[in-house]
Amino acid sequence: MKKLECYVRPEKLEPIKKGLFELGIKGMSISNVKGHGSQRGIKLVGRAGEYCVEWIEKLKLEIIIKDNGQLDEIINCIIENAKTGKPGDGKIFIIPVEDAIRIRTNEKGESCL
Amino acid sequence: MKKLECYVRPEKLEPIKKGLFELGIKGMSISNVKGHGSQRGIKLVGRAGEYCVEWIEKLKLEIIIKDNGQLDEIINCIIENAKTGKPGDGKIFIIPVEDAIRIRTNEKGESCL
Amino acid sequence: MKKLECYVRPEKLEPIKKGLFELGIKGMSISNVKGHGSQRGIKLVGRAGEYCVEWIEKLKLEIIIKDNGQLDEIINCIIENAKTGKPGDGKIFIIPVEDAIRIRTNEKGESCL
Amino acid sequence: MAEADIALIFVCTALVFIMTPGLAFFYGGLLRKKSMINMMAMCFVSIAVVSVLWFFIGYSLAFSPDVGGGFIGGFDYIGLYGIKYDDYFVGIYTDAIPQMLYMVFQLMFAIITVAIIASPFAERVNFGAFIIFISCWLILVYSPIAHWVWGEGGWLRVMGALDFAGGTVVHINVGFASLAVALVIGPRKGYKKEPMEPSNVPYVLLGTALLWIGWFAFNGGSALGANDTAVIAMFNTHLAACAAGFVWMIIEYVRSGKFSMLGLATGALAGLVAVTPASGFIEPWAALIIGVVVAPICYTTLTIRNRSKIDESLDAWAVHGWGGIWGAIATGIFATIGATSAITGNPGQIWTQIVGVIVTAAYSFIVTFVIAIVIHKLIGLRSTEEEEYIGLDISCHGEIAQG
Amino acid sequence: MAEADIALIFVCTALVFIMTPGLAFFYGGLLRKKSMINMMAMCFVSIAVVSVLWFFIGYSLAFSPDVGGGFIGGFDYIGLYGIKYDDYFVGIYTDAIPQMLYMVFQLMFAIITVAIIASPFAERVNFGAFIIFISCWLILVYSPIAHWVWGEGGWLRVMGALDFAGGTVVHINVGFASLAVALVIGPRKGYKKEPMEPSNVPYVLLGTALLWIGWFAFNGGSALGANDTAVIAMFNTHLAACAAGFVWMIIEYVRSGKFSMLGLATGALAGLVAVTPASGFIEPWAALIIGVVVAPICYTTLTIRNRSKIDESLDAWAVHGWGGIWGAIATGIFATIGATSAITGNPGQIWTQIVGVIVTAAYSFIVTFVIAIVIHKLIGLRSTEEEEYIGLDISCHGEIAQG
Amino acid sequence: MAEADIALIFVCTALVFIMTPGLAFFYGGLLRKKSMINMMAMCFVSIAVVSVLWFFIGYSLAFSPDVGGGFIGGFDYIGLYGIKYDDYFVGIYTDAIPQMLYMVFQLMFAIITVAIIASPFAERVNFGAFIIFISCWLILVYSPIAHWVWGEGGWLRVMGALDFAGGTVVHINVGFASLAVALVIGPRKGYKKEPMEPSNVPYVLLGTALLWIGWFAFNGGSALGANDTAVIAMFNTHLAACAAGFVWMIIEYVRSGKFSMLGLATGALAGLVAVTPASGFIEPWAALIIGVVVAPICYTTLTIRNRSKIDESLDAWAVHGWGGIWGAIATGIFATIGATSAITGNPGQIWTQIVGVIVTAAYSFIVTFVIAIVIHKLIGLRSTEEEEYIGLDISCHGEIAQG
Ligand SMILES: Nc1ncnc2c1ncn2[C@@H]1O[C@H](COP(=O)(O)OP(=O)(O)O)[C@@H](O)[C@H]1O
Ligand SMILES: Nc1ncnc2c1ncn2[C@@H]1O[C@H](COP(=O)(O)OP(=O)(O)O)[C@@H](O)[C@H]1O
Ligand SMILES: Nc1ncnc2c1ncn2[C@@H]1O[C@H](COP(=O)(O)OP(=O)(O)O)[C@@H](O)[C@H]1O
Repeated sequence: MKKLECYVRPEKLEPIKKGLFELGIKGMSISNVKGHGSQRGIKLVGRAGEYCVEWIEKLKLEIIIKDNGQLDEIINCIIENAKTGKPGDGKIFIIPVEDAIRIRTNEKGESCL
Repeated sequence: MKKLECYVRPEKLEPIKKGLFELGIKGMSISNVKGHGSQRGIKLVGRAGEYCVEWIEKLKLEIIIKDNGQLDEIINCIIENAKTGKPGDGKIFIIPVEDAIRIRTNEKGESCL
Repeated sequence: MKKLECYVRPEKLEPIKKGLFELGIKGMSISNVKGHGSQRGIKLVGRAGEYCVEWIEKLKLEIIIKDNGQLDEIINCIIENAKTGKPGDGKIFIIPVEDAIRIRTNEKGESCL
Repeated sequence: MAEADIALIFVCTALVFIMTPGLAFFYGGLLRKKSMINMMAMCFVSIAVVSVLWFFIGYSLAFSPDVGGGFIGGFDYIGLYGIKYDDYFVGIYTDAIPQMLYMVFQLMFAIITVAIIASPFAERVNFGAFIIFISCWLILVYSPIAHWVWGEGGWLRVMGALDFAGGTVVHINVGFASLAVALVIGPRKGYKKEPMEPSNVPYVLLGTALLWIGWFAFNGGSALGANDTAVIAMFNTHLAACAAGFVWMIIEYVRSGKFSMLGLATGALAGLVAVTPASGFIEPWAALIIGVVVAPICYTTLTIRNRSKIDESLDAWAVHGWGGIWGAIATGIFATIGATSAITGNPGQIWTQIVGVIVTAAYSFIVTFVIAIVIHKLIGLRSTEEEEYIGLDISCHGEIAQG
Repeated sequence: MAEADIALIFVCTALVFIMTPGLAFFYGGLLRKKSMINMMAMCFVSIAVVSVLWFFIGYSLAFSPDVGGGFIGGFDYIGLYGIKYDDYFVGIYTDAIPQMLYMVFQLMFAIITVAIIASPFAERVNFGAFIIFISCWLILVYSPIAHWVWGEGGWLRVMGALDFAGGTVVHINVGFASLAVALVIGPRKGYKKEPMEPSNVPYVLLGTALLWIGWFAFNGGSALGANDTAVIAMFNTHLAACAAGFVWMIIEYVRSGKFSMLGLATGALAGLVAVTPASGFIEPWAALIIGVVVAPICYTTLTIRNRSKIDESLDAWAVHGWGGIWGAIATGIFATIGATSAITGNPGQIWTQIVGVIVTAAYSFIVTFVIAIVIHKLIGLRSTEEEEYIGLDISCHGEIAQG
Repeated sequence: MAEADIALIFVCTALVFIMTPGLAFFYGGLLRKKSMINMMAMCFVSIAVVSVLWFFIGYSLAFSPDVGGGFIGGFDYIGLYGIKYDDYFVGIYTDAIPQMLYMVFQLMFAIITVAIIASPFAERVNFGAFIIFISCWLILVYSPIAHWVWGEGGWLRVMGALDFAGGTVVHINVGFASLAVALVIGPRKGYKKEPMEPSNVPYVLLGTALLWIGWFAFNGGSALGANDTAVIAMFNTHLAACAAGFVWMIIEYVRSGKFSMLGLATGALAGLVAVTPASGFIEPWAALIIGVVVAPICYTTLTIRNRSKIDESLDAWAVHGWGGIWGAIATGIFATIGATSAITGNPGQIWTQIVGVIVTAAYSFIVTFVIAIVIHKLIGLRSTEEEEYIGLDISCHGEIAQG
């Protein structure tokens, strides 16, 4: 099993979700993070004049998937739906997962994804 | 060391915490996530009529534990306290951890958990 | 590649960030968590009298870095900037990462950090 | 001159003012967080723009002496020229308050009306175009209709249409104008595909409370004096809101098993709308009936709108438009105080009311449609798709609702 | 008829109205986020339900001519029958304002009283049962007590008990009723085991501000006219709130080293409660004393309640009940304007006040207890355990406070 | 005695009261979340402290008969001694309202002034020292200046300086006092290095709305009666706010391409400030000009302050100070109603105004500086560095804004 940790633009959530659904991926979790990277920060406006916010709101998408050939397909799907081509599109990290348990049924292993 | 990432129902936090305390586990972190899985979504009500929210509020519990025999005990404890038997109870994922450092003391390794 | 998961005091974010920048680390993400550990909890005040909050607001800092010699330097930098010496300073966990992908460019591997 | 009347209308003006910020929170809480400030911005900018225009031209077009056929006022009060601060209003309703006070009280009505029209622009407005749009709309739609109903010589008034506090001018008008805008501007990206849940129910309730207290002043103050008509109008207003809010909540409960607060708030709003034209003409039992009946009416129109592809996002049409229509007709049925109606043996009043409804709705819809389409073609009423996805708070205002 | 009195009471009515949404935010902010909307819902539904019942029967029971022994009014004003919109009130206090205005001003008092009683239902209410409960409570508890104190021929009034703006009727009454409900309904699941921290302090402060401004109208308006009694009542109200809020904050500071704003807000509320029965009868220095003294009293009762197992969640008993008791007694000590008291050589007034306190508290507690237990047995006052754990916002209202 | 005047000023008092909670939200929303409650706490504690001190001594120093040279009042009204609740004010402005009402109306002015001064303490206050500071400041700065301008025999009044509703007393005064405090207390830790973004724009807008409605009462009520001066003052107030808010938004749009709502809110506030001294003396067109001009003035001062190292965190100096200065001068230019000015052939009035500005600003700055530095040396105006980093909400109040 692998865990994908994807940092993406919040406004891209819906297309990504749709894409993953079409691949049959249903289990996932999202949370709000703020990120820093090659994107320069966004300009916001105060009472008079602009200031730059260095921490940009991103969405962190966590998906645990089976360790089969689908991995690339899934990554491509996310890339496709998350890309704008401008700095700040985000990254995907792949992290090993040793096991999974479904609380409802005590099931273990890949079957519970 | 292992990291447990548990996605659970927010209302189950207190019993889980109590259970873990009884096992001597004190270090943990929680955050709010929204999740998607076999649970169908919940029905909310708008100005007139219902709509379905696909992203359901879950709690993500992160616990780094020692790599000793206690693992199963801990997992069972979480399952016990988090289970309702209905879809949406959540999952536990086990992720390898290479090292841990306690910032306060510069300690390294299992002793700092 | 390694992932550092650091649980730190929220008010220490700015110095940590500055320190990391000086080391050339620019990519990172933060999120709000609540934590439990050796710190006893903080006392808050209700309508009459105090109560103790067991879950303390912490910041979770996630940094994926290259697997080169810099690791220790980075960790020391975080420790230095996050330490107060009192319980609650937090911990750093090191988690293996298998791969990274930059969505904008489809780049893979260490180069995209 | 009656000092007490000044005291009351002074305060009512302040309370009607607070309705627009109230609407900002009501509307804002119903939208996604990423465009909440934008909605509030439309409400607040309406305050600024309408006030300045009202000073220059709006009040004159609506309330200076008629220049032809009861259709529109003239230019006598341009820049408030000719209104001395100590002139007492020698108008149709009262000579007890200074004209200046009447002017600013009426201004607050114009502001809230214009702010309501933000509904179909929600989460997708080109803010600059919105400012131009509301400027045109105030002059070409609001001021004329205000003149018809309230201006000396206004044709609807002459015809005998009853509208105590602005059901026609404000609510029917804005309801159909919103529909017209919705048709021109088109639905939000992802409408009906992506979730668009209300992001802040407490804000909606705060907005409801501010609208509600403002409405006491809106309807009660329309008596233009500290007298028993003001009192009865206030109580009727309150009772209709309570009845409608409760019934709406019950309808929702029957349908979905939930006691929806958005439902109660929307119902109360519908009740406030419906009782507006009747408020000073009826007795409390009639207000109760008006409130009870408006809930299923607007619940139905809102449901129909919801099922359609028309993204009239905050349902000004369903609630203000149809609540206003029912209110106008109900005035023809139930008026007993200072006016006659069906129940006092004048069934013809109902037809008079219906004429008022149809002409107002038609005029408002058509002229608004034309204004909207012209501006849309010239500069575009909508933000870009990217701005819309990012959210207008950041892309248009450079601000984040809660950072 | 005095137009200025109408103007003032009209506006006061609107301002007292805003107290109930204010309470919604005050209470709501003190609860966990998962049941915040539910608390607001109880407040808003109180507005709707009480208003409709007041129209049908509540006002009649409280204020129509006595039907026996000063205990309760009759059915003369059922459905407001017999109250013409232009009848001036020929009552005990004033003939300057229309009875309709007096009726709606009093309605706002009834609403806020009923809303306060939401306290022991917090986070665990069966919402349907709550609606039934408050309906019964309005008729069987509030209306009678209002009649005793304010009705023509009411026995407490005849006995000479002083209550300027409703310390007995509103606060002592609701405090002991809340205690009774708390005993019947039982504590929240996990009470004293799980954390139940206040989720939104700014909302509490917003609520405090709205309650405060409303209280000016509540107490000041109880003079029923634009006169110097209204003015002194308003100032006394403000001064007592300031003193009590400050002292409470200092007590907290001494105890825990923190300048608690929940403390200041609760103290101010206690001050507002305590000064209510005395507000129009006393001079400012007495208001200051009342405010200073109420803070340690209610701080103590609240602490005692906190240590007990009784989950009277938002402390209506500790703050309204005991603040009201102190206020009632203080009125017997300090009244100098238009009334006599201990300091003007009539110590017997204190005993009269105490009789009023005891009878009201006992009646309210017992009758409320009976109503609550009957409803609890028949349909259950509580939500299910699962609903409670999930939070009533989702399970009962299908809504999320901030999504 | 005029009942209608009582009715109006009673309500205006309540509305001016709400400005301070409004300011709490306005200021609070502009700060980081970790010190939001602290800012609200400073506003709320100002209500409590100023009210009690006003009762004991503040009102007396400001409004009891002069004790020498027009500089300060005496001790005649200590503890409101000698003010009977039914005394009518036989003062300079009016004999229509009870002195008690005048006293409490004025109290609300004192409260909001003191609350504005929280600006330079933002996110770094030693709360205990703040309470001491504002106590001294009320007595040594506010009360004297109020006496100069409004007290019978006050030297600025005698000199002929025009200040309708407190531009000098409130705004110039508080602006320069805030600057003095900022210099003493020093910038926040990390100022200009760490991000310090506004955390809640909707709160800022809520605060703006409450300030705005309160300002109707602040300026309109300063006519001290229900008359046409009140009306014109209210309308001028509104128009200036609208114009200034709109122009500020446009300036921001030109500079950064964004329609900033913080900009609109700040501009509206600047407009409200600037029109204050002129509000009852001018005609609407002049209010429009005052509003249009104040926006670039305060935009500039705010930008200058922003670029400096002075952390006058919420810009009371830039907005209130300079808005007030422009307003004072503009009064000398445009006054036509009940006063003369440059445009009515009395250019000397401008100089009189400027003298008032300079003396007030200098007195306020110097005395505040001394008070601040003495307190700072003795007990320290600042919280510890650690408290500041953790955030004052937790460290000083033991509370979390949204948990
Ligand atoms: N090394 C990293 N560790 C953790 N998070 C990262 C890292 N690099 C990027 N991120 C996350 O991804 C987001 C987008 O990255 P950024 O570098 O701005 O854009 P891009 O990937 O297009 O160059 C960041 O805001 C941050 O949340
Ligand atoms: N593959 C997955 N990756 C990440 N999160 C998951 C995954 N599957 C489930 N989750 C999380 O667990 C929660 C509960 O899962 P769900 O499938 O709804 O219930 P159940 O485990 O009872 O079938 C989800 O809401 C989501 O947050
Ligand atoms: N075993 C653990 N698993 C997950 N998070 C932990 C663990 N131990 C500590 N933390 C996180 O680190 C924070 C600080 O830890 P704590 O034990 O209080 O302080 P210290 O590290 O100084 O002893 C906690 O609040 C929690 O968020």
